[in-house]
Parts: sequence; C-alpha cells; structure tokens
Amino acid sequence: MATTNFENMQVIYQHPESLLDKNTHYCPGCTHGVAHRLVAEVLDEMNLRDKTIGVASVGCSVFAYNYFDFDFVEAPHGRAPAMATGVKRVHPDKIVLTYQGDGDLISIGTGEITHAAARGENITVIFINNANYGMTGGQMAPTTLPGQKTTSSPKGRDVEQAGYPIRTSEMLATLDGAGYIVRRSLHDPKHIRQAKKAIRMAFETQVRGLGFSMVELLSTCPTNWHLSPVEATHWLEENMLPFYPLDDFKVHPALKNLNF
Amino acid sequence: MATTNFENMQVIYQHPESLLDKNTHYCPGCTHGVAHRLVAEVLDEMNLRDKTIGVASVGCSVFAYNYFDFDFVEAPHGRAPAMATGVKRVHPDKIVLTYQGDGDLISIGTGEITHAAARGENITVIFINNANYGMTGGQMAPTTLPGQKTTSSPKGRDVEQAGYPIRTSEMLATLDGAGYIVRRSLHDPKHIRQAKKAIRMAFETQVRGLGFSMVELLSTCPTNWHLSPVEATHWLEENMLPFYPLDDFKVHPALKNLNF
Amino acid sequence: MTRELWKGNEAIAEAAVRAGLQAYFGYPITPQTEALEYMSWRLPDLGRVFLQAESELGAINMVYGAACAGARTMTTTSSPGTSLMMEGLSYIAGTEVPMVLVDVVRGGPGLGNIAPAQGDYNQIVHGGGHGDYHPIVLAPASIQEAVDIVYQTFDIAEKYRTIVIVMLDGSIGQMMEPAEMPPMQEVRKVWPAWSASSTQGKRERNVLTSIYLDPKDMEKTNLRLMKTWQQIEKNEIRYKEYFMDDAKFAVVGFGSAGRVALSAVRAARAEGIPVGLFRPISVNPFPKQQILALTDKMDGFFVVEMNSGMMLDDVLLASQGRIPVEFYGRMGGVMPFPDEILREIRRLHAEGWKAEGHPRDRWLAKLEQIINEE
Amino acid sequence: MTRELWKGNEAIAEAAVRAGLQAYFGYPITPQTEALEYMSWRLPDLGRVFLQAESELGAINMVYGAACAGARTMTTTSSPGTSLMMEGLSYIAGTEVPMVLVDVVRGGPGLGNIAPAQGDYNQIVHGGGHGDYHPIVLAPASIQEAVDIVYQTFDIAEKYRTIVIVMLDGSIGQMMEPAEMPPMQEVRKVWPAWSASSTQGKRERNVLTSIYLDPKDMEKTNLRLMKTWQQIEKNEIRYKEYFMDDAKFAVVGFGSAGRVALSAVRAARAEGIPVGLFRPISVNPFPKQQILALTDKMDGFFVVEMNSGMMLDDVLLASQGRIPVEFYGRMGGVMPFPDEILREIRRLHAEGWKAEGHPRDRWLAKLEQIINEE
Amino acid sequence: MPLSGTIVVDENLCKACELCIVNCPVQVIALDMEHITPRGFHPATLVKEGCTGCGTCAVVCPEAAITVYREKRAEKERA
Amino acid sequence: MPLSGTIVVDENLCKACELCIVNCPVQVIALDMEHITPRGFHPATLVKEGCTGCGTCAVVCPEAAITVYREKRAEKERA
Amino acid sequence: MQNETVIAGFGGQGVLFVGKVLAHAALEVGMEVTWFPSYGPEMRGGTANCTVIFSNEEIGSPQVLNPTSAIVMNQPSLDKYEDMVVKDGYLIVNTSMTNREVKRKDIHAVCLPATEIAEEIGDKRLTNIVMLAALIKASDFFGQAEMETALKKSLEGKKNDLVAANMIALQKGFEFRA
Amino acid sequence: MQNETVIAGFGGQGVLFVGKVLAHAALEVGMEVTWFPSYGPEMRGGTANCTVIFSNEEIGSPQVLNPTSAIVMNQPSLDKYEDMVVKDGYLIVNTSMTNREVKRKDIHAVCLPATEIAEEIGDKRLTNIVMLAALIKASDFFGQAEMETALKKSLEGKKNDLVAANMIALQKGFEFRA
Ligand SMILES: Cc1ncc(C[n+]2csc(CCOP(=O)(O)OP(=O)(O)O)c2C)c(N)n1
Ligand SMILES: Cc1ncc(C[n+]2csc(CCOP(=O)(O)OP(=O)(O)O)c2C)c(N)n1
Ligand code: SF4
Ligand code: SF4
Ligand code: SF4
Ligand code: SF4
Ligand code: SF4
Ligand code: SF4
Ligand SMILES: [Mg+2]
Ligand SMILES: [Mg+2]
Repeated sequence: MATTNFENMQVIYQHPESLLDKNTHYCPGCTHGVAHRLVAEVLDEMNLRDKTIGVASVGCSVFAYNYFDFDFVEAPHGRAPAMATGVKRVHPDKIVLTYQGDGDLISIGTGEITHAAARGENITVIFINNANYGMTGGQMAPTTLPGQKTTSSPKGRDVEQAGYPIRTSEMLATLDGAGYIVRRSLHDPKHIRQAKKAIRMAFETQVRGLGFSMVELLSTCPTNWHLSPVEATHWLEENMLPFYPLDDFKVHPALKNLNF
Repeated sequence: MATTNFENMQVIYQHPESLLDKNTHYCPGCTHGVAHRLVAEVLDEMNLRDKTIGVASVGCSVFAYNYFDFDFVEAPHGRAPAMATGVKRVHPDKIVLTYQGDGDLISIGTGEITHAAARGENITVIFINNANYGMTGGQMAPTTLPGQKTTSSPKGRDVEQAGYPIRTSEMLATLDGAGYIVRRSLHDPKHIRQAKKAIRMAFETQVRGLGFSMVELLSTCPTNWHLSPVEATHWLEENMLPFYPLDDFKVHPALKNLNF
Repeated sequence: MTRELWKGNEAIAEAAVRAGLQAYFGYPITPQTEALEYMSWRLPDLGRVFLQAESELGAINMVYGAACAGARTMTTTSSPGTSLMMEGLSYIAGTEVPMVLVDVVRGGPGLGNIAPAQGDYNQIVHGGGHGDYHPIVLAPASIQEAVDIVYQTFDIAEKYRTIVIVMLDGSIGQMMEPAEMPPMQEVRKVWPAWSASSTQGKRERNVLTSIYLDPKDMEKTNLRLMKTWQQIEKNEIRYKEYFMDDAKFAVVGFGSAGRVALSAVRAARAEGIPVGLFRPISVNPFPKQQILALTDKMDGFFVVEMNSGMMLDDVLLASQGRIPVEFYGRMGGVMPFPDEILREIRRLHAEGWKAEGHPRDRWLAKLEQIINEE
Repeated sequence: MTRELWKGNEAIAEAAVRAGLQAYFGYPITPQTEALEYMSWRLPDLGRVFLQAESELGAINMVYGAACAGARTMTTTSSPGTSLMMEGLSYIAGTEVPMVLVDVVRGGPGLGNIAPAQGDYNQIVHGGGHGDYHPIVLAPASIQEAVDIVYQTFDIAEKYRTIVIVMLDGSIGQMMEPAEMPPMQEVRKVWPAWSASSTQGKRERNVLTSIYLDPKDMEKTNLRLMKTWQQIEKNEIRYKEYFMDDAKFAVVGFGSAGRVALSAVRAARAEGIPVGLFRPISVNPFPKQQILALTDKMDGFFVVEMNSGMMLDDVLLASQGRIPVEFYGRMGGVMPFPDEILREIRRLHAEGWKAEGHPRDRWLAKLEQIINEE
Repeated sequence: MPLSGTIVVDENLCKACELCIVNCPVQVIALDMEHITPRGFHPATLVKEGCTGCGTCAVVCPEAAITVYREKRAEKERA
Repeated sequence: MPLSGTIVVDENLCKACELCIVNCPVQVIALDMEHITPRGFHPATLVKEGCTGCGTCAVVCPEAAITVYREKRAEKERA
Repeated sequence: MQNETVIAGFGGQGVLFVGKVLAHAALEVGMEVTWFPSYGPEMRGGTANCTVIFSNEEIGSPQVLNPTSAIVMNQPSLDKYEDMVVKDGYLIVNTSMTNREVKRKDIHAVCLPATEIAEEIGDKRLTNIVMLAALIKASDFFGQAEMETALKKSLEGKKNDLVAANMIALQKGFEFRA
Repeated sequence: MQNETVIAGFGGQGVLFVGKVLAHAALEVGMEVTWFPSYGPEMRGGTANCTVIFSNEEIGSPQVLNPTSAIVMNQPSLDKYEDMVVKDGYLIVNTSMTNREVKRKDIHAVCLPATEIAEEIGDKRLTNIVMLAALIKASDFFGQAEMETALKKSLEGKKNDLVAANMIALQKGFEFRA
C-alpha cells in the first residue's frame, strides 16, 4: 500500500482523553471495552472529566478504574449505587457514575439499584447486560435467557426451577424517581452509535439534575458464550434482542427536545 | 334489649379456625388484625390449614406466628421470601405464605421479594402497606407518601431528598414469574370483602402452581399516624387510595375464569 | 459549663454533629432509632447530609462512598444491623478510609430482643468481617463519656484512616443523663488529598479500592494495616480505675456492666472489702499491658459482662494465667443488679480464689441455678 | 478401595450429596464456585433441590428456611459472602436448627483477591454474627479429610442442632488429590419432629423463631446454647499429631498452613531437629486441653498461619503463658513455602526461645524485612 | 322484611376500636362504658334492636372478636 | 467520489478480535499474520487501498485501538 | 448518698415524663442523675416504668433491685414494688387505681387518690405530677421551687395552659394531706 | 521420597491438563499425589502454572520453592524456573517457544521443539503431552504403560480420535532424542 500523507488529513477518531492509553484485561472482542470507550467519549465531549467520580463494581469491570482517567472508587458486589449515593450526596455538584454488570446490578444489587432509582438519585448508571456472570466463569445471571446454557445451568436455564430473566429497565422504569432509562446494544456500529447518544442523554440528565439515569447496554461475553467475538455479536442480535427490546422506557419530559 | 333465642339462629360469622383464640399485640383498630383474619378465613375455606407453613417477618407482624394455628417460622428483616423459598423447595406440595410489612418487603427486602417474584416462586405473599415502619415507632418507609410526616421525615417526606414512594405491585408485575399481583385495601367493609377475594385468588394461584402470588393490602397504623382507628381508615381512603390505585396488575390467564 | 439532660442516642448524635459530621446514613432499628430520628431533622437544618437508607447494607455502603469522597461520615445501628454491615466494614478497612459506627447492642443471637446487652463483643472486637484487620472499639459507660468519645472518634478515625466503632448497649442508648456538649466544630471545607472528590483538573486521579489481585500487594496492605494497628495499640488505650490504689482484687467490666459493677464495688467497700474496679474503655485495643501489670498486685480478677464471657477471654489472655480469674455474666438482654455482683464479691472475699476448670464453666453451673430460682 | 482424583470444591460437593444433602442454595464466588456448579447438575439429577440464589443473603436465608423445614441443607461461599451471611447465621443459631456452611477462604479484607488465605478465622471462630453463640468450625487439610469431614457434618449439626462450618482455603478448594468417596446415604424420608413441615393435622403446630422478647426467655435460650456448647467442647475436639512422641517443641498450624508446616517439620527432622506438628482440625471447639497438656512436655509452640495470627490467640490462651510461643504467618493470599517455616524452625532450635514482647510484634518486624526482600 | 340477627362480642378480644360501630349499617353497636375488659377496654356491644345479622361488623373487626348470628329461613331462601 | 482516509492501529492495544474487520464497509482491514504484538496477538491492519475514513472500525473497536484519519476538504463541505 | 426512685404504671400514664421532671430537679441542684426507662417491645402498649437515680457522685448501675422510693400508679405496680422498696423508703400509691392498702409498716407510704385529684384539676393525665409532688413533699428531696423550675424545663416549648395546669397539679400534690 | 513437578506456560497451552495426566499416573501406581493450580484472577488470560507432587507418604505443602522437575512451555517460564529446580533435578524446555539455551549444568535438561513435534502430529495443542513424555522418559518416574493409562483416564469421555492423537503425542515425546 502507498504510504499516507498525514498532512492533508484530519483526525476523525482517536483514543478518548478520559480513557488511559492502557491495555485492558478484557477478553478479545468483549464489548465491555466498547462501553468504556463510549463513556469516555461522552465525558470528553461534555468536558466533564475533571469533575467526574466513578464507582466500579464487582464483575469483569472491577478494574474499570484502571482505564478511566478520573477519580474512582470500587464498590462491594452489588453496592455501587449505594456507594455512588454516598459520593453524590457529599459532592452534589460533581458527576457520579456507576459501571455495573448484570449479576452485580440486578442479582445481588437489586435492592441498591431499585432504591437509587426510587430516590431519583442524581447519578448515571452504565449497566452491562451480557446475560451471564462473566468474571466468575459464566454462571447463570438473572438476565440469562430461557434455555441458555451456563456453568450453573448446564442443561440450559429451566425457567420452572431457576425462574425467568428480569427485564431490568422495564422494571426500574416503573419508579417515579427514574429520569432516563433506556436499553441499547453494542453489537454493531449502528447500535453502538445509538448507545453513545443514550449515554450522552444519561449524563445530560444528571447535569440537569433530572434524577436517576441508566443506560442498559446489551453486551457480548465471547469467552463464556464460547463464541468468537464476531459470532458473539450475532448471538446477541439473534437471541438477546428479541427478549430485551431496545427502547426508551423512561425519558424525563425536560429531555425530550435534546438532540446530539 | 330482648334476649335472643339462639335456637332459631345460624352462625353467619365466627372466629376462623386457623386463627388462635388469642389476644393480639396489635394496637386497637390496626388493620393488621383484619388481614390476619382474612388469611385465616381463606385457609379455612380452602381447607389448607393442615398443610400450610407460614413465614413471619420483622415488623409489627413479627408475632403473626402467635395467632395463626399452623406451622410457622420467623425470618430476618426483609428475608421472608428467601426463607419461604427454602421451605417451599423442600415442601413443594405444601402451602407456603409470607406475611410482610412495607418496610420489610420493599425496603430492606427488595432483593428477596423481586427475585422470589422473578423466579415465579410458588408462594403467596400477604403484603401490608401502612405507609410507615410501624414497629420501630413510625419512621419513613419506601411507601410513605410525599409530604407525609413520620419520625424520620419530621417535616414531611421531601421527595427531592428522600425520594419517591415505590408502587410495589406495579413494579413486581413487570416480572414474568409473577402469577397474581393485585392491590386491595382494608379501610371499609366493601374493600375488605374484595381483599378477601384477592387473598383467595392468591392461594388458588399457589394451589394451581401458577407462580408467585402477592396481595398488597393498604392498611392503617392508627398509632403512628396519630389518628383514631376510624380516622385512620379515612386518612387511608383520602391519601393512600389516590396514590396507590386498587387494581389487578398481573393475573395469570388460568385464573381469569375463577370466581368465588 | 452547662449540663443538660440528654437521652443517650440523641446525645451521641449531637456530639457527632458538633464534631463536624458531614454525612449520616442509617436505617431504623431499636434501641438505636432515636439517633437516626435526631439526625433526620438536625442535619438538614444545618445543610448537611442525612439519608435514611433502604437497609443496613445500603447505609454502610453509602457511608463507604461518603468516606471515600472525603467526608466525615457515620452510621448508627444495633446488633442485627451490625451483622449486615460486616462485608462493608471489611471493604472500608481494606480501602483504609475513616468512618465511625455506633452499635447500640441488644439481646441476641437472631432477632433476640431490644434489651441492653453486650453480646456483640465477639463480633465487633474479636471477629469483624472477613480478612485481616482490626477496628478501634470504644465502650463508654455514661452519656457524658459517650459524648466525649463520639466527639473524638472522627479525629481518631482520620488519624489512622481506620474504622472506629462506639459500642454502647441499649441501656446507654435509652437512658437520660446530664451531659455537657462540646463546642460546635466548623465543618471541614477542603477534601483530603487522598479522597475521591474529582480531580478538578488539578491533580492525578485518586483511586480507592480494596482489591489487590496480586497476593504480594494484598500482603503489603495487610502489613500496613497491622503496623497501623501496632500504633493504635500504643496510643489509643483507654480505661478508668476505681478504688484500685489499695485493692486486693479487681472487678473488670466495661460499659453498663462496668457501671453496675461500680455500684457493687462501692457497696463492698462500705463493707470493708478491698476490691477495686478496672473499667476498659477501649476494648480494642484492649488494655492488656495494664491487666498484666495488675497481676503483680491483685489476688484475682473478677470479670463482669452482659454476655457469656467475651471480654473474659481478653482478660485471660492478658493475665497469662498468673492470677485466678472469675466470671459473672447475664445474657440475652438481662442486666444484672448490683446485688448479684456484690454477692459474688463477698463470696470471693470470704472463700478466696479457686482455679479448677474454666471460669466460664463455673459461672454456667451457677447461672443455671440463678435462672431457675428467679 | 477406589481412590479417584477430585478437585477440592467438587469433592466436598459430592461428599455432601452422599451424606444425604437434600437442598443446596448458593451464589457464585471464586474460589468456591466449582462447588455450586457441581451441585447445579448433580442435585437435579438426583431429584434434590439446587437453587442459585440472588445473593449470599438470599442463599443463607433459603438455607435457613430449608433447615427449619427439616431438610439436610448447606451452602458454600467465600470470605465476602461469609460476611454477608452473618445476620442469617446468627438467626439460625438463635433458632437452633442444623445447617452446614463451607467457607473457602480467600485473601482479604475487602474485595482482596482469590488466593488461598486463612484470614476469616477471626470472623468465623472468634466472631460470628451478633449475640452469644458458637458454631462448630472444622478445618481439614486435605481433600480426603475434607470429604470425610463434610460427610459427617450433617450428623454433627443435627445432633446439637447447630451450625457446622467447614473452613477451607482457596488452595484446598482448587487443588486435586485422590480421595475415596464414602457410600451414598439414603435421603431422609421423615421430617424431624421439631420441623416446620406443616402439621398434616397430626400434631401441634411447630413455631421456629429466634425472637425472645422477654430477656429472661432469651437468657434461657442463651444458657441452652452455652450448655450445648459445653457438650460440643467435650465431644468434638479433633486434631492430628505428627512426630510428637519425642518432640521437644511443636509447630501448631491448621489447614493448608498445617500442611506446609508438615513439609518443614519433615525436613527439620531429616536434619535431626526434634520438632513435631500439632494440627488442630476442630478450630472451634479449639483443642485447648491438649495444648495445655503439651506445655508440660514442650519447650515452646511455633504457630504458623496464613493470616496475621488469629489462631495464635487461641494457642496463647490455651497455653496460659506457661511456655514461649512464636509465630510466623503470611497474609493476603500468600502461601508460605516450607522453606520459610524450616528457616524459623532451625532458628528456634539454634537460638532457643525468647519471650520479650508479643510474638505478633516479633513476627511483624521480621515480615517487613521478608516482604521487602522478596 | 329484613332478617333479624344478633352479635356476640368476645370481651377478651375486643379493643374498643369502634370500627364495628361506625360500619354497622343500622347503627346498633356502641362501646359499653359501664364495663372494662381484662385488658382495660370498654368493649363494643349491641345496644339497640334491629341487628340484621348482616355481618358487616365482623368483616371490619381487626380482632375477630364478633360472632354473628342470623335467623334461619327456609332452605330455598338460602341458596 | 468517496473521501480517502486511513487508519492506524495501536499494536499495544489491539487484541485481534476482528470486529473492525467484519464491520469495515469496504473490507480493507485484516489481521497481520506476519506480526505478533507484545501481548501475543496478530494485530489488525489496513491491507488494501480504499479506506474512506468512515470511522466505523473505530466505532466497534473494544480497545479504542484505532485512530482514523480522513482527507481534508474545503471548509464548506465539512458543515 | 444516692436516691433511687422507681415510677411505674400503665403505658400512657406519663410515667416516663414524670421521671424526667424528677431528673431535671436533680440536675437543677447540681447532682448526678440517671433516668432509665424500661423500653418495652418494639411496639406500643403494656406497662411502663422508669428508674431515676440521683447522687453526689458518679452513678453506677442505672437500675436497682431495691429502690429507695417508688411511685406506683396502678395495682400491678403496687403488687410488684411494695416489697422491693428499701426499709424506711417511700412508697407513693395512687389509690384511684389500686384496690388494697399498703401492707408494709417499715416504709413511708403515702396513699392518695391522684387520678381523682387530677380529674378535679380537669385532666386526669396530670395524675403523674400529683404523685411526684407527693413524693417530693414526703421525702423532702427538693424544695417546691426547684420542682417548679424542673417542671418548666421539662415542658419547654409546650403550650402555656398546659404548663399552668401542670403547675396546679404540682401544687395540689404538695398540698395533699392523707 | 517426594517428587515435585512444576508445569508452566501460557494460558491455553494445556498446562493444567498435562498436570492432571501426571497426577493420574501417580495415582495409578498407588502413590499420594497433589495437583495444585495457580488459579489466576477471576477472569481469563495470562500465564498459568501448576505443581504436581507425588510421594509415598502424606503430602505436606502443595507447592514448593524448589521443585524436583519443571516443564517450561515458553520463555517467561524458562526464565522463572531454571534457577529454581533443585540440583540434579529435571528441566524440560520447549525450544519452539524459547530463544536461549539452558545455562545450568547441575540439572538434567531436556530441550525439545515440542510445538513443532506436535504440529507434525497435526495439532500444536498436543505440545503439553510431548513435553510430559519427555520428562517421564528422562526421569523414569513411571513406565510408558502407566502413562498411557493415565492419559486415557484424563481423557475419559473425550472423542476417540482425540485420545488417539494424544497417544501419538505421548509416543513421540518418549521417542524424542536430543
Ligand atoms: C459478595 C460477593 N459475592 C460474590 C462475588 C463473586 N463475584 C465476582 S464478580 C461476580 C459476577 C459478576 O457478574 P456481572 O455483574 O454480570 O459482571 P460481568 O463479569 O458479567 O461483567 C461474582 C458473583 C463477590 N466478589 N462478592
Ligand atoms: C436488620 C434489621 N434492621 C432493622 C430492624 C428493625 N426493624 C424492626 S421492624 C422494622 C420496620 C417494620 O416496618 P414494616 O415492615 O413496614 O412493618 P410494620 O411494623 O409497619 O407492620 C425495622 C426497621 C431489624 N429488626 N433488623
Ligand atoms: S469474561 Fe466475558 S465479560 Fe468478562 S472480559 Fe471476558 S468476554 Fe468480557
Ligand atoms: S404500630 Fe401501627 S402497624 Fe403496628 S400494631 Fe400499632 S397500629 Fe398496627
Ligand atoms: S351484624 Fe350487621 S346489623 Fe348486626 S351489628 Fe353487625 S353490622 Fe350491625
Ligand atoms: S371492631 Fe372488634 S375490636 Fe373493634 S370495637 Fe368492634 S368488636 Fe371491638
Ligand atoms: S475508517 Fe472505515 S473504511 Fe477505513 S478502515 Fe475503518 S471502517 Fe474501513
Ligand atoms: S476491533 Fe480493535 S482490537 Fe479488534 S481487531 Fe480491530 S483493532 Fe484490534
Ligand atoms: Mg454479566
Ligand atoms: Mg409498615
């Protein structure tokens, strides 16, 4: 290939500033990385990095604080919304976000997320739904699909015994304190762009003090799904999308006219 | 008054068998007592007493096991649904019920109730919503109305700081495992009769193995509301009914044609 | 000096407010609830943070967040609530952020009852959450002492970046006594350099965590915690002695049990029995050097508690078998009367000290009789 | 005899199944998860109850329910999960129902790491949840021992209607060793007379609770628990001795630390050093009589742990200052090599026993050097 | 013609909450101020003729303290 | 005429997941099998002419490993 | 020397409040004082009692087996505490709510129909203050002036006519002659 | 006498599996054995190693500072373990993945291009078995027959052609001459 003359070029995309230039511990192709990047891009665009405090959770994203270039704390499994509440109440003028997996957020942490939402806690939650417990090696999560095989539902999730998956966004959207709750997906460029817009909206919600904001992101776990990264995006599209519709479940009226 | 000739009389109503003939510790006029009576009546009518196991919770109803005449266990605060799950899984052919207050069920116990519902755990939950923590002396509960004064919201619940009340039935009805979820009220005879029908439906749900059933009962707490029992029923009607609509939020199709 | 009548739970709340408390998170539970209720109006009036959490798990993790955020922060609870906070406490210890917990102990185990007890001693002093760490545990015996201690706890917690637990029992939470409130301190305006308070573009980011995936890193943290604990053991011993100058043997008791013992010791002194009272205030670190030193002067120790002999183990450990130890305790929310302690003091004085078997076994045999007779 | 290679976590799961386990509830956490995963297919295949709970709080309270319902029931977890179970354990103790918990301990405090550690000793053995009670705690050191112990725990738990905790560390959970599995027991068909299993119209109702609002009732329960504990202290002591017949001093260590010590002791014996190993298996009740008896024969005890010296306190308490005690430990998931223990054994043999200060302080000074050098 | 009925209040259970009183459609119940129950309450009691045995009082009573009787009619009427 | 662009892949970050490869609308990326990164992967690289600088590859890259450049046009075109 | 007073009655009889008044009085004269309630079940109802101890030195146990005085507002409290009061101690009995005489002769017993007296003032909830006044008068722990200050302190922030009514009750209690 | 073998390499090189084969072999001949993995972070990737100890008596520590043998599958493992093996111990080196010679002269070193040999068989994932065979042959811990039984045990339930391929790898390892 011909060598490129960079002089005549403009940078269309580069590593976001809010993300450190570091090797992640994520498995190849895991869309946790995409979510990280989008959050960093949005914080860059909104110029919020210097006033942001992140709350990492327990799951594959436990080391999120190694990658984001702002203050961070690390919460016990499921308790990130409570910790974020503590942080935000002390620093109401700062931007506080939690980054949580599905096991963390809607299994062990059901109480904390529900009450943060009910209180209209002015924080932003990035919720990574990959239909299993990634970090501990792929056990069933509350989000695991009916029939899906995991290391703790080896014959496929039997809803009669193990119960039905929870549609978290739909559930939390019933709460008055919720300002912005939507579901997006990370499986292809179009949906990733939509996800980024939603993340932007969520932080706008917080900046405007409109209450609790959460973006649920359907995400891949190639390793525990035993699929290649590319196959994993297809699995997501074919299996998760029908069960977890991408939609806006709660949008504060004051947000309706915003557009980016 | 003339003395009555009981020979020509039939008993229209008497103390239910499933309820022991005991003085309760409830404050005068507290509708916890009505809820107890209705549960006992339904179990009598369905002839279920001998195969029922109750799970008491922590709240004013902690001593429920002193009044019901069947096997009972007492759960830690908020954990009754988990304990009931343990009992029911061991005895799938028995009838298992929890009796929980609003603080117990939707504050500290949010995780346990949500997951019992999501699992479609085949138990029946009697949920007493009296808009405060009765037993500990009237603190704010997740169900406390906006502006309502309690000992921990002495200037009235400020939703900006303390958050918004949770409509539990609406929230849990979003879960696929829920077989029967309705809200009723105990403030007057008509509504009490409707409440009894709902309790009957809830146990029918369990008997038929149709999943998780819950009857939310709006209930008075004259003591902590600082009202007489009669005033308390009016307060409930005027303040709680508008906020907590009485409705059927989830009714399993197989129940639709049942009528009692 | 203005002394005013204060209910214990409210007094500690006000003392914390005056010590510059910035954020309180709690959950109602008897016999602690008045502290939460007090905070629910007092803090908002001052423009500070009060929040009733959805649970004790919520409360301790909000405190964790607020502590990481750099605020003076605390929670109050009672026994079952303390159990629920164990995971959070372990994280807070591992993250080395300062916080204050007040545990108003009630009868247990389980749901138990709400009467005054000291049965959380093992959980708080000997146990704690998972992993290697120690919280400072202070056990005042009067409302003034509780006020003074709570007032100091934030400074102590910040000095060592550690957890300070004030262990009361239901009795101290519920009683009223006169207390002089310390002056109102200004609320801190700057955030500690280590806090997660956002960089403001002015410094490197701060990360506060308790995960150390490489055991060698974790061990370094453990070592740091242990060395801090050595400092604490050196600096933070507190206790009070009564009639000890010429005592031939000593009653040892903390908190309310210590108070009850004081009445008994006074009565015994009135009868001419040369007994003193050693009342530990810091039960962690425990005044073990002092106890050891006393073994030279005393004929024996008589430990009194409102539990099954939990501090007893610390006294036995500290006294290294050098002198006999006797024990008397009531459990499950029963508060002993001074008369019960006095009876034992008289007996020890008259019969002397025997050492066969374990003091706990001797006591259990006796207690069974007492309970049957009552 | 058929010995097969088993991974620790799976071996204990199978042992429990063979002991007639009826209902398992758990939540994933490394390094315990394989036990849950094993149960997830094994129990349903046998028509028994497996349920992955929403959390450790859920799991322990499901176990509580199943125990009250009369089933043989258990859960498995690791350190942070154990902390979360403290309230439930206290309730279970107060209700006097039998259950089994396996804690596969990892490095802490806080999120820590998943490497093998023994830092839950304080929480499990000395602490526990709120209130006065003691669980039985057994600490096997090999997979065969773990299998044999887990197989017996249900009988023990039911005999005393108590909690039995099997405390492993990540190493035993993750390693493989040959083990012979005990025979499959029949699952119990009748429910215990005290269980909440519904009256069936055939008996008075059973009520299982831990609330005793009147302190006097609570105290009677406490007394009953304490007297049961006395029985347990009498009957359930377990330990193993190696090279103790002619030993002049003894290493004391449990679980994996005991195994590492065994290697060191063997090597020391090869060098002619007259050292033995005393390995407690029941750490609660602790073999204190045995330790005390050994003080007559030994020059000193050398305690080895994978924590900051938690069992050390029990050895000190049991030996009553009669002979010197030395300590060596690694923390935070670091497993000592036999060479480290051997070095100390050699030193003690060569230099003799000095007793100034606390063994923990002597060790900390040393450890700092070691860590800096590594 | 309305049925005739009567009620019996168990004095060991009644706590004088007055819910039966305000809900009785024919207003025939009142507290008996002459009398104190073992737990220190003035119990509810039938004070007038006219009880129809409708059972409403029993439906609202939190203490399940009321037994309601109603005059028997011919079988067919009861269906 | 399509714009012309190019990309640079940071070899320290790329993990060879191939998401950029399958999502590039003009299919100009492939793994460089000749080359191994410090973390042991064959990194993605531009293997053909025709990159439009559309940025899609960067949008899907989980490692934020791709910098995208695009030919400059006159100001008005960029609005 | 230390004084220990137990005040016992039904919940709602103002037992805890009147204990506070006594505690305030002790504080007023610069003594150490402890007010110790029996806080019942985590719910309402039943009986209530509290112990007020005042002393010139640090107070030990906040409760005692044998108090130096007892105010008993009802029959169960009389039955429970009559035997417990120390020899030469004080027992103040509300005859309006008890149905038997005091048996012991070795104590100072003051029996008065406090509820009736309170009802005469117009509010039977003042029974407690009448009883307390009777104890103070009999025992001479404090002067009437100190009691008035203490009562005002205890009623701080309350409506004026309530304070006035309480003052009258105090007066009536002091005036009562058996 | 006790044997301690460390097996080290990248995650994915079958380090844990080949350790199990060795453990099965020891079990086969009735010895005590311990297989001890380094279980990494709660997630995938990175390096892996395990220690297999077998002995005629109860095994103490499941890991040792200085093993009697080491199988090193890649460069970092060679760098780490070469110095650790005891004098006269065995060091088996996969020259396909290392770029230097063994320095020590006081140990038995066997260097073989195991990955290449495995690729010759048709699956480079068999490198581990080739390496193990080389150790067994050099050390004479067990006979080839026992190794075959052990390998079959370890592959129980696996497809036949996989078992066959593994057997060939074992054979090749035994056949290799440096
Ligand atoms: C109290 C507690 N329980 C369990 C664990 C173990 N654990 C760590 S991560 C995890 C699940 C993470 O799954 P998820 O939140 O879905 O995140 P993912 O890894 O899938 O991104 C669990 C159960 C823990 N660390 N703490
Ligand atoms: C872990 C724990 N936290 C707190 C408490 C104290 N507590 C007892 S009952 C109760 C609230 C009960 O309120 P609710 O469930 O609404 O029942 P109600 O009394 O109103 O019927 C609380 C907080 C407890 N017992 N355990
Ligand atoms: S385990 Fe799954 S979720 Fe975790 S980093 Fe790997 S692919 Fe991503
Ligand atoms: S406090 Fe309220 S809920 Fe509790 S018994 Fe009394 S009235 Fe009923
Ligand atoms: S039965 Fe009906 S009419 Fe008779 S008293 Fe009761 S409510 Fe009144
Ligand atoms: S409703 Fe029942 S408790 Fe209330 S007054 Fe009537 S009979 Fe008595
Ligand atoms: S910028 Fe567009 S065209 Fe160029 S490589 Fe990336 S995806 Fe392909
Ligand atoms: S998407 Fe990123 S990490 Fe994946 S192959 Fe392309 S450049 Fe590499
Ligand atoms: Mg997940
Ligand atoms: Mg309530």
